[in-house]
Amino acid sequence: EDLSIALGSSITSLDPHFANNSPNKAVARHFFEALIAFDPDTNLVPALATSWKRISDTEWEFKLRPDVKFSDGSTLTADDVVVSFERAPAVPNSPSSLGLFTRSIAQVKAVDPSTVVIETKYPDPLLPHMVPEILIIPAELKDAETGDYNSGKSMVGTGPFVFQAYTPGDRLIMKRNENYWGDKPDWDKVTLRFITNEATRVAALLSGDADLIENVSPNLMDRVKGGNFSIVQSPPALPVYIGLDVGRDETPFVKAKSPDAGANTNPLRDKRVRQALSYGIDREAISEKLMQGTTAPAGQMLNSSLFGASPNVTAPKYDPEKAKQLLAEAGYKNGLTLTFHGPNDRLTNDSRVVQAIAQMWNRIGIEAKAEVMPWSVYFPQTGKREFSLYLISSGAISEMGTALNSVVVTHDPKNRRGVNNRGRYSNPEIDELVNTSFQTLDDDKRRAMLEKASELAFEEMPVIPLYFYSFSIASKKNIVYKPRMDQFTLAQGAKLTK
Amino acid sequence: MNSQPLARLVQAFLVMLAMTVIVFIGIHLIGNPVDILISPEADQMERDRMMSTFGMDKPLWTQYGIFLMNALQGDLGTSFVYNLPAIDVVLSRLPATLELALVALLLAVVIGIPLGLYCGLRPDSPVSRFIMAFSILGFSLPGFWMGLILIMVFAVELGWLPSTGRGDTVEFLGVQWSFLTWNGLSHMLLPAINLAMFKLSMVLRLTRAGVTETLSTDYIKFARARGLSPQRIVGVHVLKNIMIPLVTIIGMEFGSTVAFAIVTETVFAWPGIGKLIIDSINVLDRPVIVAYLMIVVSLFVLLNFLVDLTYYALDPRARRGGRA
Amino acid sequence: MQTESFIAGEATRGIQPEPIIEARSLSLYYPMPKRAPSVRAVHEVDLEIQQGEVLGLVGESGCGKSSLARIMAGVRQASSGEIRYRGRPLAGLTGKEKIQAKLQIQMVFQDPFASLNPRMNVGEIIAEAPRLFGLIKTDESAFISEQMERVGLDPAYRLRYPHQFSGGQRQRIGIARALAVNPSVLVCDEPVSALDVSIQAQILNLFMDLREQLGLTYLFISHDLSVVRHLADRVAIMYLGRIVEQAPAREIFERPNHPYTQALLAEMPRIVTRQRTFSPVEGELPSPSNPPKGCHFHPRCPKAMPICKEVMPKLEDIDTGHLSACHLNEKTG
Amino acid sequence: MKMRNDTDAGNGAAAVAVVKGESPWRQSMQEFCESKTGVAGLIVFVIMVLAAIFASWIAPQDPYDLNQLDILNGNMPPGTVAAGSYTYLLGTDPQGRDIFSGILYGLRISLSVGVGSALFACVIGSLLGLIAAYAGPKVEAAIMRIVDLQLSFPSILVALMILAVLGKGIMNVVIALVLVEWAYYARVARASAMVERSRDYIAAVECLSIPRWRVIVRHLLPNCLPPLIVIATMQISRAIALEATLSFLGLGVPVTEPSLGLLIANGYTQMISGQYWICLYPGLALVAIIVAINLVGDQLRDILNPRNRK
Amino acid sequence: MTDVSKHALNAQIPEQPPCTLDVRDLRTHYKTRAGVLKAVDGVSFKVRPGRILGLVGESGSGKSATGFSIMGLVDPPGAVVGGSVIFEGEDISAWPESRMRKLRGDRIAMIFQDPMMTLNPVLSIGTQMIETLLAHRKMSKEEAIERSVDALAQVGIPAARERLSAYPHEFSGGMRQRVAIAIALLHSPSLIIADEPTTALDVTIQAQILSEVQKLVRAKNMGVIWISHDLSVVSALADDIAVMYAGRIVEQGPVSRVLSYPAHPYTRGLISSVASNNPPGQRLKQIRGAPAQLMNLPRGCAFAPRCDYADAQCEEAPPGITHLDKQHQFRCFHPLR
Ligand SMILES: Nc1ncnc2c1ncn2[C@@H]1O[C@H](COP(=O)(O)OP(=O)(O)OP(=O)(O)O)[C@@H](O)[C@H]1O
Ligand SMILES: Nc1ncnc2c1ncn2[C@@H]1O[C@H](COP(=O)(O)OP(=O)(O)OP(=O)(O)O)[C@@H](O)[C@H]1O
Ligand SMILES: [Mg+2]
Ligand SMILES: [Mg+2]
Ligand code: NI
Repeated sequence: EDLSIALGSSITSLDPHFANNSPNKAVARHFFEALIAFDPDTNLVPALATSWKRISDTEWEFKLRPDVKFSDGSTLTADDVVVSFERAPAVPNSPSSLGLFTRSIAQVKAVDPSTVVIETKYPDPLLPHMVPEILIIPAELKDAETGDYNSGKSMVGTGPFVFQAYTPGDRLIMKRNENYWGDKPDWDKVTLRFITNEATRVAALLSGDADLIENVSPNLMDRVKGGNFSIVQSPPALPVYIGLDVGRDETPFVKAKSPDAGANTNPLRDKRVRQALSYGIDREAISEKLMQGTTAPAGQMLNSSLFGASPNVTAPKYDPEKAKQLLAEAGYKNGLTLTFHGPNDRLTNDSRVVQAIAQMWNRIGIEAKAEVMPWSVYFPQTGKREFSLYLISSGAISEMGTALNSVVVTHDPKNRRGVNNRGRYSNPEIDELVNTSFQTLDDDKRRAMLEKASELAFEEMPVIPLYFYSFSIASKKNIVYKPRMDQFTLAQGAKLTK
Repeated sequence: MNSQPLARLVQAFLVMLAMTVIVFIGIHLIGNPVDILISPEADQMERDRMMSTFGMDKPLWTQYGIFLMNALQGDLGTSFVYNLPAIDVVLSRLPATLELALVALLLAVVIGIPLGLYCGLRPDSPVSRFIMAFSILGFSLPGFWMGLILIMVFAVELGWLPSTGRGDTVEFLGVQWSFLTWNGLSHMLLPAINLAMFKLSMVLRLTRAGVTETLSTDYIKFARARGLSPQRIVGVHVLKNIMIPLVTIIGMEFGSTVAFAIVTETVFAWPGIGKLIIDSINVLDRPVIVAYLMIVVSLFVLLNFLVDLTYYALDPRARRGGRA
Repeated sequence: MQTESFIAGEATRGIQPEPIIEARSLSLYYPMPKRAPSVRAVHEVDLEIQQGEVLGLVGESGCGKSSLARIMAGVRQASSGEIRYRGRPLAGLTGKEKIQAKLQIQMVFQDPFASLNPRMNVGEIIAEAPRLFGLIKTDESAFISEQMERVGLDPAYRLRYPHQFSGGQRQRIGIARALAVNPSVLVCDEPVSALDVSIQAQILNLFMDLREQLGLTYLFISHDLSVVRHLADRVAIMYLGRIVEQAPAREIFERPNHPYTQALLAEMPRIVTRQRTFSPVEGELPSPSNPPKGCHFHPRCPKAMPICKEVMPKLEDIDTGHLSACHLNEKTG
Repeated sequence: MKMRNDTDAGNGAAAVAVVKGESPWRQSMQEFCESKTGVAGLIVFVIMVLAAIFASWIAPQDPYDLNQLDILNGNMPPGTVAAGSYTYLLGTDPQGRDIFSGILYGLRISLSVGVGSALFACVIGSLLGLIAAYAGPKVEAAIMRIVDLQLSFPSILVALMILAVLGKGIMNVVIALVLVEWAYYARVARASAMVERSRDYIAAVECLSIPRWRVIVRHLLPNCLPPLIVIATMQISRAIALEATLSFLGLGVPVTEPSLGLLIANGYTQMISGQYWICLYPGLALVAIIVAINLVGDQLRDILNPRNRK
Repeated sequence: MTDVSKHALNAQIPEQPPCTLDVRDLRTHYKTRAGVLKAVDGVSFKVRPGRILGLVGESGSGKSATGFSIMGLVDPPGAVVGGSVIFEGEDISAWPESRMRKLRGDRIAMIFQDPMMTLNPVLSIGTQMIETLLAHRKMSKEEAIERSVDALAQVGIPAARERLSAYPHEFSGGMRQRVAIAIALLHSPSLIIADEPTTALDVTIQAQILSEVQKLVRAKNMGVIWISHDLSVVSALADDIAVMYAGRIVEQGPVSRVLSYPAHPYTRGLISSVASNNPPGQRLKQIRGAPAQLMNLPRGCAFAPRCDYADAQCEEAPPGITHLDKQHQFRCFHPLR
């Protein structure tokens, strides 16, 4: 059986260590594996390592699976692992290096051919979450260049598929790895096609060009449902939120209309304004009317099923009256004028969401304008704090600590804190909680701290969480697919119904 | 005639130079590619490292100077995104676009010229009125909209043709081509029609205008006065004369066909340079943008040269005129 | 030839010490693209026209008549040489003076269809320049009427556009436009050759009447010898950018000196009532971009001598006021 | 006058009864009216222009006022009666925007972008073209090299890059389109000015020492106008289509003030899922206006082409 | 045309050698927007072998239209609407296009006015000559080449064989016109229609062509219609002359008769307005007014508005044909004596 999958974005390289971007990582997982892996629900499961354990505060031991063969016939050894961990953060010219995942690692040691010990610089509870990001390549190929991967020369891995052909921007063809150690895929040959246009992707499914497509746009859902196809959705995971320029006294795009004396010159600095904005958003309507139910309203940075998310924080209910009241309390009873910015080519229905929210704010006495632009123009400007309110998402994250550390913790890029805290919100209490959690190895304590931090944070609304987006995957009726939380679309996950 | 190609080359060179300057300034104004490419979780060190890897830490003019030095040695830089020589990235996508544009142009010519001839010879028949009305549509319909309709009708509703992507390819002269296989051709049909529509209407109209004009000339009347058959008059006398403006226009339009392939490639997920350039603009992959423009301009120069050659072959006045 | 009174009268009246307009070794080269040899349209031509005189210029197509006419009328710059108006080089003048001098020399063109701006009506065409230079002293519409009547056009048509007129009428408009700035010299570049036979006579008569009324001086160009013979006091014959012969009209028609002039005269169109056998000059007109060495006419000349192939003959006086450029004259003279 | 009796030109050609001048422009107008399709195109064009101008009076909704939109009214099929007072004649888009109103307002934007850019480009391009034709060889070479440079860039790319630099906004789209298009006008203007300036009527006014600028403005320009008008009409429709394409590619006018092109681009995914009206009606409006302009342009070309007239 | 005059024309036939071409009451109209334009309005004449008929008239008087009507080459919106064209005894005016095609270029040949425009610029001279030959005769390419070389040599083109591969633009105007004549002569036609073939040429070159034509016509005994607006050319070349005005032949007859004793005021006006017929320096005798506009002709004689002798009768109805003698005829109520 052959399988043809239409992917929503194309990859920049086949080199598994080249860049930290989702499409690349997803595709690489057909050919390469890590020591341990996330299952579709983000649980850690054995992969090339059969078991792992912490042997000291800073040392983790991994036992390698015996008799795993690379596709060139050689056997996996601990040396391969060492080389892979060395190469991953050091690929030259990488635009977004995997070094992110190895920063706490001091050393990777091959104790014996089937045992690897990873030593961290400081106690790192998150190490097992990092290890799955580093895919293992054969030690001989440590100097392979990007070109060698694209041509297939260096596409030597242990994964369920072996490389056949690659046309950049178009397709990648692979065959089943007959020597695969685990469950062999149902497919003899798989073609991954890169079709970035969502309508075209659906057309490919409808016309039979593709058997399975990822990321079906909500707008097209009806059509797919109407046909002879099955559609499945990943758990809502990708958080989408509104960034707020709260860190300074003047902000370019929010002005108060005759504010009361003593009101903040930057209305966003007032917690009540931020809450009002949040109450003014009808998250349910967005989910139903614009997203066809593919989103879940969000009240914090992570879906409550994930580690560290607080069960006590729920998405604020739409309440225009309360919003107006809060605005008045804050000293802006005549309302505000503001411009809400967003991208138009990045997130699903991004420009529609921006407009819809602006509409809703108009109903609570705010004169809101909406403006969208291409990501390439938009994104750098968000970093330069050129907007006051802007729609943004922070990739798929599996754990609350990382999420808060990136978005809410005080901006301190030197120490990798608050890297994406573009609004420059600062709250020492949250900083403290998040920081300690990173040094706490006990998961229960850690979870409690993070839940506390999240509750604190989203009472304050440093950013306005909107919704969690879930990817939809559509396929022919005879294929079953379980979507993954990390939103990788993997051919090995597709099964043929008997 | 001798100085002509040389002048062209110099001109093309200047165009390229001007273009690179524009691209450098333009991208500098839009933003820093590092900001887009870098992982959101990256820290300052990582950012600094990338800035220096891409050479973005130097002043713009220094960057441009370095680019020029390398370009003179044939190195247009390494793609920020693909980590491959930019020129390779572009060249690897070029055949797909070229063959699409060629097939589109071929369709335009093969369909457009006979229809145009017919309309020119029988200007008052209902059929040619219909054809002319149709050509206005071909002129007017925005490409992306027509592409969608084509997909809807032929791929989705009727299921006759595949909707997207490039079909099977066969290697020929070291390059992968898809027009050599049936599957490849069937994939190419819809995008090619989409891309051809505008050119087809143009060729049709040009042909008709040319025929109308040629038919009214004295030499056609003289040919009739000599008792030549209508077949010979149309097939040789008229056709040879209208070929001259047609070849010029078609040659020049090939460039814009390549450019407009951007839209068609987006709609039909055709893996050509059009899609590449859009993607590259989106992530500000400057080396690829520069390489793309260089290659496109070279293509233009080459095409103009070819058009000139055909021109010399077709038009005796040009041929000897230069020498006299 | 019965009536020479007209010419005689003019001649005695016209001769003055200083010519009204003169050309001094004028040349005009058209540069050709692609390094082809440039076209020598006019080659070191000397010409003078006395006040009130009609100088006829005759030559075949492409010999440079129009080019010379345009230089004389100031439409084109000569490559070298100079034009003098009443003894003063035009190039030396500036400002108002220059405009005044330039307005004194006006031109009438061959093609009555191309020489009128199709998007202006007759009144605008005629009055544009006089209005600009403040030459209209009275009411503008009276001025236009006067100008139109002078050339035999009904002033009622002043609002019409050129396309509503016949060829002959257009030529009249062109003449009216030129005359509206009160010129003293009129350069006429084949003004009747595009007109119908029956209209030619009307326009030629108009020229003669105007000359009488306004005392105009003409440089009158034509390829038609019989027209020139009728109108001109003096005739210059041009061949391939050079003047090969120049003499009073009677002289040239009675005693043509240059073999080319003789050939032209032999072929001069005239109505005969008996079939004629033609005995034309053989050979084609050479290209002005690549003229033959020596005397340009030698390849076609029935009397060519070896020296003609080598040396370009000079235009020399062979009789009072009769200039000719032919080696035959040297031998005899 | 003596000559009047025998030469008065009146009698022969007086057959053409009008004494009053019939200007070439007016004559062209009359010829234009002889083509049914041309007139039909003109009528459609005029109707659409009027509809665009009076959009705010005709349209039941101001589709650009976010206050009047509600996503709860999104994706309504044509004919739905809204909670308010009016009927959504042509349905709504996902934003709850009345498509009919959207088309009227979008028409306004599309037309002003098309006409505006064509006009600006025409003025700038023709002026440069005329200057190139009439000024010395150095100026000419300089201008024409820039034109070549401009024309050797694919137009859509230029527009893309300019918009990427300038950002969105109607004015920026117009600027981009002007920068893309001026070169066409320059080339055409120069070509026809080269032809015109070699005609004798130019020599005649030069002979009359008429100042250069006046020669260019009063004599050259009006006579170079016909081909310019023809390409201007064609370029209007090209500009409208190009703007639509840019909007489709994500650059173009602001989303909250959609042009026809943006309406189509916004609605085209819905087309596949059966909500055809979002994309279809704006599409039809776009096609109608472009076809109308092209019909007018065709007819203009036929009657203004010097070859087709005596 | 009246019955009497038709009868009179027919009556002449037995006395003369058979004519190559006999045009009777030919009418060609153009249907234009502004109305019907009668470009040829009842034209009758004969052409006999070995004789040249000069057809003169002002621009737009219908000379070319007459020529094209004979050839069957009137393009829409024009059409031959009446009369007969009897060529070598057969009425060809009703022949279908396919049959006419066989005739054209073979038995009847035509030469056009503008030598720059009559040859296809993108085909070599040889190609255009050979295709003309092959269109009418079965022959090998070599034979065709030989034949073409002969024809070129005949009209005085040196190095004819090499010149076959040349293109029109490599020839001067006079040579191109000679090539056109050579093409017309390829099949030794019995009738040549020459439509102002020397108008665009210089005097010296015109004389060359005229002498060439004179020789060939005499040698091959062809009938020729020589269209021109130039009375002097026709007077020197033709045997007979027909003067056209506004779509009608107003006077025709032998050249010597018509030019010496013109009967029609228009003919006389033409003759006397030629500069060489007037004493230098004096006002020319001119015909007043402008040429008639075919679009709206007066009811009566088209020339009446310009005629010094016109009276009420002239404005009533057009004059019929009057025969001065067997060969000389005119249309005028007030012939000059
Ligand atoms: N603008 C130009 N550029 C190049 N060559 C030119 C130009 N104008 C005229 N010539 C050439 O210069 C020569 C003289 O031209 P000119 O028009 O003066 O001749 P002419 O005697 O007036 O001819 P005609 O009787 O045909 O009007 C010709 O060979 C012509 O081809
Ligand atoms: N295609 C046409 N449509 C309308 N009228 C035409 C057409 N062709 C010729 N005519 C008219 O027919 C009349 C006769 O034209 P014709 O060409 O026979 O004149 P001519 O005597 O040959 O003139 P010339 O000396 O200018 O060649 C003219 O009035 C002309 O305007
Ligand atoms: Mg001339
Ligand atoms: Mg004619
Ligand atoms: Ni005399």
